[in-house]
Amino acid sequence: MGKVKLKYFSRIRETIGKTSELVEIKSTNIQDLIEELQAMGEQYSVLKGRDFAVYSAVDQSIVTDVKTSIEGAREIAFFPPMTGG
Amino acid sequence: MGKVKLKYFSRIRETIGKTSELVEIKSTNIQDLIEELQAMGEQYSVLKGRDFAVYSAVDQSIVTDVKTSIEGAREIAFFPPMTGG
Amino acid sequence: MLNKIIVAVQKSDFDLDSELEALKLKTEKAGAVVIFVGKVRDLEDDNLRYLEIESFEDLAKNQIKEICDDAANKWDLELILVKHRFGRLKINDNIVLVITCSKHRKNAYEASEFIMDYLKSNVPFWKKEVADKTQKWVENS
Amino acid sequence: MLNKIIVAVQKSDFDLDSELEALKLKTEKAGAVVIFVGKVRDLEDDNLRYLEIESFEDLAKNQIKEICDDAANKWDLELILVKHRFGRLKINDNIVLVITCSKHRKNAYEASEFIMDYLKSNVPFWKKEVADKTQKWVENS
Repeated sequence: MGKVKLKYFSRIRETIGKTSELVEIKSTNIQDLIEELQAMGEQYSVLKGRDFAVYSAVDQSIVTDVKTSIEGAREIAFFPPMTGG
Repeated sequence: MGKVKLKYFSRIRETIGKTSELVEIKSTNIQDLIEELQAMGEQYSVLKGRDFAVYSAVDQSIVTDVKTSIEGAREIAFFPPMTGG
Repeated sequence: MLNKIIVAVQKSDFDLDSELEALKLKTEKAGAVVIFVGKVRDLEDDNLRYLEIESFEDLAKNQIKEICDDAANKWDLELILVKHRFGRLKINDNIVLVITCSKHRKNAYEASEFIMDYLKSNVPFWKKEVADKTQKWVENS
Repeated sequence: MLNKIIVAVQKSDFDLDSELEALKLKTEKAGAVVIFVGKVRDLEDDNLRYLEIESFEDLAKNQIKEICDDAANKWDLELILVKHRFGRLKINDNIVLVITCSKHRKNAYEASEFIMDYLKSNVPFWKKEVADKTQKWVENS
């Protein structure tokens, strides 16, 4: 896969402690990526979505199916349910 | 009955040619009053509501039943359908 | 219960920002503000020169107050404001302003529509469109 | 077809009167303007110190544009404007402005509600309420 920019927002940003980071990944879909990131530390378990739903956006496109391919993606964002308006 | 102030609005005002007038009347309800006013001139036939619905307000209270009593009324207004907003 | 109902029937224009600032001071616990502005529009097939709005002022004010009371009973609102103009107005001039403010936006939307529906046919205003080729009293469709 | 969609995701406040004046120039044949203003409200059981709104700016802007396109396809509208703020806001500060303008007011009302419903849960903004005793991320109910 190669290097991907990961972005974190809201509660996920707070738990992971970063707004973004550049990471070398092997996974080809969101679900596998979340598993892969667990090796980077305890705090990444927030991405498993046990306390609240975790959404992701691949290259600025919101993804609802965690099996969606991320091959070739340059930016992947993770965030909790949106609360605009 | 005695003297009553009649008020006219919109198309009715234009047809009758006055905004208001003080008239000595005998009728005790709206329907009879409209008949009674016919003696005052051709233009009062507009109140019969043949071309459009005619509404009235007795002492600033809109009346839907033409049989409503007007005894003791001081002001009676006639107007076409309202078009506010 | 709601005790903030503001009603006016006036010749002068209204100012949205100052109305909004004023209502905010009375509605600190409400987050939703729905504002309806009715404005003079040009005609489809003629050029409007002006719109003349005639009103039975006192009765109009009372009728509007009644509908605001009804709305206040039907929906949980923090504030209702209705200002309706009369006189000669040009294209794009404001005609009517309805502001409803509530905790939950659904209430503000519904009350606003309810008030506007009522205003159209139950409050004594009459509009005459004076255009280049025609001149006619507006009829409710 | 509607070609007047204005979208902004911004820190700065907006000004209702100037937005209204600007839109009027583009909507001479439309008489109905529905404006929704979402503002920061105080808490029921605590004193809000401020609301912090975080945003994923570019994505938020694109998501809002998409919903505006949807609304433009569903309803006959003359203009849609959506401005959403982010950053630190105090009680009564404006958060979001949605303006819909149409010939028939029903369209403007329905489109406004539709856009607001969508904004609440499909656009990447997150709100944190920082109050005297508590501090928490807002959750959709």
